[in-house]
Amino acid sequence: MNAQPGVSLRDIKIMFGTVKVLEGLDLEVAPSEFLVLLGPSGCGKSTLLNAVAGLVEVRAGQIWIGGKNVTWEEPKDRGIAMVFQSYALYPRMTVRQNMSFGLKVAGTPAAEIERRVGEAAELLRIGPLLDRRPSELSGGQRQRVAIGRALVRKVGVYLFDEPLSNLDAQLRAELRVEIKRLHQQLGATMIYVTHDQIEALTLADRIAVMHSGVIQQLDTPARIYREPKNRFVASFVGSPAMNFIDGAISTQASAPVFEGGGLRIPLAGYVFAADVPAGPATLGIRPEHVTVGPAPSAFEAAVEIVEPMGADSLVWCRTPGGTAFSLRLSGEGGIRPGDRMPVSFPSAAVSLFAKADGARL
Amino acid sequence: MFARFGRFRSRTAAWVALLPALAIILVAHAGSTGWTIWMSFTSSRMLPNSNFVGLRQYVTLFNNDRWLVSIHNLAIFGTLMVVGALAVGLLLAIAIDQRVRAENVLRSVFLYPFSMSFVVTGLAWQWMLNPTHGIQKLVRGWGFADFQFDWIVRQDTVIFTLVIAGVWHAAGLVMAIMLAGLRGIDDEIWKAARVDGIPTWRTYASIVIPMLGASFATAGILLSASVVRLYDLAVAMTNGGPGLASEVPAKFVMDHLFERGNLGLATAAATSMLITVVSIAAPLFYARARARAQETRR
Amino acid sequence: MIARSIRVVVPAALALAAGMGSAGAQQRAEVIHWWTSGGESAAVRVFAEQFTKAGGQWVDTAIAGGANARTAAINRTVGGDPPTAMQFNTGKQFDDLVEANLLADVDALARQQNWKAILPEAISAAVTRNGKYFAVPVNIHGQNWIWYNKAVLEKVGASEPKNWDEAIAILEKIKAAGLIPLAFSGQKNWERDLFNTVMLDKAGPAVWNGIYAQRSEAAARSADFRAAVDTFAKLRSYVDAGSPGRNWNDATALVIQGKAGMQVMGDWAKGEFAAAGKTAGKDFGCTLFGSKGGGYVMGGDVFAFPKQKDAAKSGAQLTLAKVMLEPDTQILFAQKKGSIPVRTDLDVSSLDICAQRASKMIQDKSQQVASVQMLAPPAMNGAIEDLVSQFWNGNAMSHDQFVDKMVAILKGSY
Amino acid sequence: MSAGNTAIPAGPRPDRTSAARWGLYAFLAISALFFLTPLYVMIVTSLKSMDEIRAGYILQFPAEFTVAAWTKAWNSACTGLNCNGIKVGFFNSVRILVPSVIVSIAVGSLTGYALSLWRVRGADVIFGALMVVAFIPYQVFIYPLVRIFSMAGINQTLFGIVVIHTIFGLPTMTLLFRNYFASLPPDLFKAARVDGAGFFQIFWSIMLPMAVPMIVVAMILQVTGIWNDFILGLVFAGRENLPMTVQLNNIVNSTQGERAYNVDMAATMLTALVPLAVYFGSGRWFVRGIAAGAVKG
Repeated sequence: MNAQPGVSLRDIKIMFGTVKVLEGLDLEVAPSEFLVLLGPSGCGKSTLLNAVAGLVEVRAGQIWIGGKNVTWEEPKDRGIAMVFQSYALYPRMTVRQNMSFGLKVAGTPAAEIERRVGEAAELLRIGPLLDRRPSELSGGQRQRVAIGRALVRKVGVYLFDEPLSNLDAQLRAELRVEIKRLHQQLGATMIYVTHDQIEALTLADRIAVMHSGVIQQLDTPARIYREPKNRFVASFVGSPAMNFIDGAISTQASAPVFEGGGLRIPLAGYVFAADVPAGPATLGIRPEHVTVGPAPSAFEAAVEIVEPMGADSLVWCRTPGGTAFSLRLSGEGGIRPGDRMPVSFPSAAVSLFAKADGARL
Repeated sequence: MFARFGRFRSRTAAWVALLPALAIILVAHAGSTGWTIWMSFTSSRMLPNSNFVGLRQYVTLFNNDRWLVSIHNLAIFGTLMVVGALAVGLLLAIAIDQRVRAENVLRSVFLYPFSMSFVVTGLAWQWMLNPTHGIQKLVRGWGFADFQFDWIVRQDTVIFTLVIAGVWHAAGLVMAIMLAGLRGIDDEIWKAARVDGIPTWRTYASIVIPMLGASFATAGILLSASVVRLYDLAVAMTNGGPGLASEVPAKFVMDHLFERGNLGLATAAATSMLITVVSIAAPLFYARARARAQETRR
Repeated sequence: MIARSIRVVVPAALALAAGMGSAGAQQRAEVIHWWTSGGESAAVRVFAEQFTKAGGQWVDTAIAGGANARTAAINRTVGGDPPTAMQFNTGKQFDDLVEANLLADVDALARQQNWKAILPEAISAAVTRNGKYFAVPVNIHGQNWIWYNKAVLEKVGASEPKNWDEAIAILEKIKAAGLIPLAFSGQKNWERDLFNTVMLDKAGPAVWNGIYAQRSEAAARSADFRAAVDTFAKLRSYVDAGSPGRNWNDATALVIQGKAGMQVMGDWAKGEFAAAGKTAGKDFGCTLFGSKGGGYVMGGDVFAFPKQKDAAKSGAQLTLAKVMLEPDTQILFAQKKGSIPVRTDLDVSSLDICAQRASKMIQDKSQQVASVQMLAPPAMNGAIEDLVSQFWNGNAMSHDQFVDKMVAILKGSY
Repeated sequence: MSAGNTAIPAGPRPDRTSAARWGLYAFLAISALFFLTPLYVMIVTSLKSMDEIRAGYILQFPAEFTVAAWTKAWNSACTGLNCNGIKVGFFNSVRILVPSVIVSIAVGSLTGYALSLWRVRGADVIFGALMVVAFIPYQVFIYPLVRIFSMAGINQTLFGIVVIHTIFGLPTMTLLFRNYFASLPPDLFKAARVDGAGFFQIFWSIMLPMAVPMIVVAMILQVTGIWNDFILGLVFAGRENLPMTVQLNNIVNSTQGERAYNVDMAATMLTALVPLAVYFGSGRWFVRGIAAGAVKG
C-alpha cells in the first residue's frame, strides 16, 4: 500500500426516510490529504463521513476510494478505519481485545495481530493499558485506544468523527498534536469531522465548510480564514468571530466606498471578485485586522469592555454610528472602558458580502 | 445483494436471523389469527367446520348479556388496575429509592407475587376477602362488630376485589421498572433541585416523574396486555361471579372455546377483542414509529 | 413409543402404579379422565384393576377439570395421537367427534350385552348416535339431591321435607334458629343445578323436557315454569353472605358441622360426609323432590373410544368397554365413587341407603329424568347457566324478564 | 437472599430521622404486610389440619403445626392412579424449562437485535405485529397450532412444547431486547461494522456480552412464565412430558372430589419454589437489568 488512496464523492444524495439530508454533493479528497469537514451540528458532515464509511446508505451517487467504486461495499471492504466521538470501545473486551477484534474477524494470524497491536500501542503510548477494560480508563486514554484500534487496521483512509469533542481543553490540544503527528508519520488520507474551527485550522490541509447539507467552501485553512467565500464561512471560522457592519457600497466617488455604522471606508485596497457592485452590503473584518492609531481613514471608537486573554486583549468598542465591534490588542495596553481611541479598518483586510445572499463581493 | 436496489449484502444476514421470527409470525401468529377470524364466520361448535354463516355469530355475540357485561367489567377493571398498579408501583419505587434499610428484602417482597400463578393464590385471596372467614371476620373479632368488608360477594363491588388482587400481582413489576427509571436519572437533577430549595415531594411531582415517560410506557404496555388477557385471576377468585359481575372477555372466549364447545362464538369474541386492540394500538404505534424516525435523523 | 414397547413385561400391578411400561402382547389402554381427588382415584382404580385382571394394562392420564381433560383428549385426537379411551359427561359433549368420524362405535358389544335392556332409556339414548352406540356409560350421578343435617332438623322440630314448599317452611325455621338455612356454593353451575332442582319439583318432567329438549317457548311461558322461577327467587333469602364463589365442598362442610341445615348437591357430596366420618341415615339425610312425577335427574360419565390406526388398540378398547360394564366392576366402582351403577339389573344392597334409594327409583321409568347435559348442547346449557346466575345474584331482573330471556336463548343459535 | 443485608451505599441524601422518615417506613411496612398476607395465608393453611381449616379461621396461626400436608403433596398425593405426589412432574418441568428458556431467549434476542440495529425494511411492521400478538389471549391459538404441529409431526413432543414456548415468548423477548439494543450508543455498532464484523459476529462478540443484564431479566420472566404454564404443557407436551403444574392442577382442581386445602396449599408452594427462588435470588439483577434497557426507547 505505497500509493495512498484518494476519496471521491460524486453527486451524493442521502435521505433519512423522507427527509433529504444531502443532495448533489461532490467532493474530491487527494491521496495523503488531511481534509476536515467543518460545520455546525446538523449540517450533514457526520452523515457524509458515515456514508464514506459505508454506515449510511446513499440514495444516489457514487463513492470511490483508491480508484475503486465502493458505493455498495461493506465497510470492512473499503480500506477505511474510523474513530468515533464516543470512542465506541467494546465494553466487555480488554484494550488488547478491542484493538485486535477487527483483525481477528478478518482472520489475521495471531503473531501479526500481536505485532500490530504492539506497534500501535507504542505509537500511542498505551502499552501499559492493554489488559484493562475500557471502564478503567480515562477519557483521553479511551480515545487513544480508539485511535489505536483504527491504526492496527493499516488502511489508507482514516475517518475521524468528532474524536476530540468529549475531551477537556488540555487533552484536546494534546491529542490534536498527536493526530497531526500520526498523519505526518503515516501519510495516510484522513477525513476529519469537527465543529471546532481551531481543530480544523490546525489540522487540515484543506477544509470543507458545510452548512445545511451543502459545502460552502473547500479551501486551504489560510484562504478560508482570509477570504471566506460567504458570510456563513466568515462568521463560522475564526475566534474571536469576525465583526460585521451592515451598510452599502457607493460608487459615486472616484473609488468605491463602504458606508455604514456611521463610517465611510474607502475600498481602494480591496480586490473585488467581479465588477464593483453598488448597493447594500455587509462589511466584515476580523478583530486582529483592526488597526489602532492615527490614520487617514481612522475614526474615533468608544471602548466598552476589555477582555484580557493573556498574550493579548480583546477590546469591545462602538463605532460613531453605534455598531459594536471587537479588536485585538497585543499586551495589556492600559486601555480601560470609557477610553476613546482612533481606529481604522484597512481595506485590504476587510471582506465584503452581498446583503442579499451573503456571497463574497 | 443487489447493488442497484441499494441494499447492503450484510443485510441478508439480518433477514436470515429474522427467519425464525418471521416463520413464527407468519405461520403461528398470522396463520392462527386468520384461522380464528375465518372460524368466526362459521357455525363451528366443538370442532371447526366450514359452514359459512356470515355475521350470525357476531349478532349472537352482541346480543349476549354476558359478553356486554364482560366488556363493561374489563373497562372498569383495566382502568383501575392500570392506574392502581402504576400508582402503587411508583410509590413503592419512590419509597425504596430513599436509601431505606433492607432494600433487597423489600424489593423481593413486592416482587414475589409476580412469580406465582393465580391458580391458587386466587384461592388465598378468595378466602381473605370472604366475609364469613376472612378479614371481615378477623376485624369483627377484634371488637369492631360493624366492620364491613364483603366486596367479593356483592355484585357492585366484586370487580374491585379483582383490582386489589391484580394490583397485588403486578405492582412489584411496576416498582422494578420505576425503580430502574429513578436510578437512571442524573444525580445533578437532584442537586439542582436541592440548591433551588425545592422540597423532595415537589421534585418528584414536577421534575422526576415527568422524566419517567419511558418507564410508564413500558409498564403501561405490559399492564395493558395483562388486562386484555385477564383470565386466571377471574377464574380463581370469583369464577366470574356473583352472577356476571366479574366476567371478562378472555374468560368468555375460553369458556365457549372449551367448556361450551362453541368455537364460532368464541372466535367471534376473540376477533372482536383483536379488532379493538389493533384499532387502539395501531395509531399509537404509527405515531411512535414516526416520532422515532424524526429523532434518528441527524 | 417404540422403545417403550420392547421393554420387558413387568408385573402388571407394578406397571400400573408407575403408569408406564408395556408389552406387545398385552392390551394396553391409555385412558384420559378427570378423576383426580382421593375418592375419585379409588374409584378409577377399580376400573384399572378389573382391566388388569382381564389381561389388559391400564395407562392412566388423569387431568383435573372436565374441560381441561377434554381439551387435552380432543386436541390429541384431532392431532392424530388419540388416547385409547376418553371420559365425557353423559350427554352431548362428543357429538362433534362422532360427526367428524373420529370415534369408533361399540355397537357390536352393545348388542351382544343387550345394553338396551340393562340401561335406563335416557342413558341408552345419550350414548347412541345414528342408531349406534358410541360410548360406554359407567355410572349415574343424581344431580338433584337434597342433603340435610338430621340434628339441625330435629332441633327446629322438622322432619324430612317432601317438596320445596315444605322445605322452605323448614328453611324459615332454621333461619329463625340463627343458623344458615341453605348451605350454598355460589358458582354458576351450582346456581343452575339449584334452579333445575326447583324447576323439576315445581314444573315436572314435561316442562323440563320442553325447555331443554324441545326448546319450547310454551314450556318457558307456562305457569308451572313461572312458579319455579318464583320459588327459586325466594331461596335467595336463605343463603348466607359468604355463599358467592364458595366451593361446593365448603358448603357441604357447613352442613356437616351443623352450621347450616341443608344443601342441594349431586351425590358426590356423600364423599365429603364420609370423609368427615358421617353416616347416611344417622347423621345426615338425603332426599329427592319430584312432586310432578319425575324425581331423579340422571347425570354421569361415559367413556368414548377414538378411532385407532393400530388394531391391537381397538382390541383394548373392546376389552375396556366390556370390563367397565361388568356387574362386579359396576358395584365396586359405585361404592367408591358415590354414584349408582348404570345397569338396572344389579343387586345394590351393598351400597349406602341413598344409593339404594336412587337405584330403586330408576327402576321406575317415569322417575328417570335425563340431565340437561344429555338434552341440550353445552352452548345452550352455558347460556342458561349465565342467565340463571344473573337472575340469582341481585334483584335487578324481574321474573318476566327472566322468562323472556329464557325464550330468547331457546330461540337463539346456541 | 445473600445480599439481604449489604451496606447501604453512601448517597447524596443523608439519613434523616424525622417524621417523614418514620412515615416512609410505616408506608413500607404496611405495604409489605399487604403483599405478604396471601403468602402467609397459604403457608399457615398448609401447616394446619383439615379440621382446623374447616373451622374457618383463615388468618389464624395454626393451633398445631403439621408438615404432613407438605410430605403428602410432594410424595403421596393422588392424582388419578398415581399416588406419588407432585414430585413426578418436577423433572418433566425441568426438561421443558431449560431448552424452552434458552431457545426463546436466543430467538428473541436475535430478533430484537436484527430489528433494532439493522434497519431492515419492514422492521416496524414486524415489531408491530408482535406487539399486537402480545394482546391476544393465547388460548385462541391452541387449536390451530395443534393442527399445524401435528402436520409438522411435532405434536406431543418435547421439541413441540419448546417451539410453543418460543412462539408465545417471542413478543415479550423481542420487545425487551429490541429496546435494549436500541438504547446502546450507535457508534459501537458502527465501530464493529468498520472492524469488519458481520451480523452474527457483532451479535455474538459485542452485543450479547453487553446484554447480560437483559438476559437475566428475560430469564426471570421466562422461567416464571414457562414454569407456571399449565394449558400449553397439557396440550402440547405429550403424555410423557406433562409438567408439574398438571399434577398441581390435578391436586387442587378436581370438580367433584373432596378437597384437602392444606395439601393444595403445600403443593402450590412446592410448585412455586423454583420461580420464587429465582425471584428472591435475583431481585437485584432484575431491577438492574430493567434499568439497563427496558425503560429506554
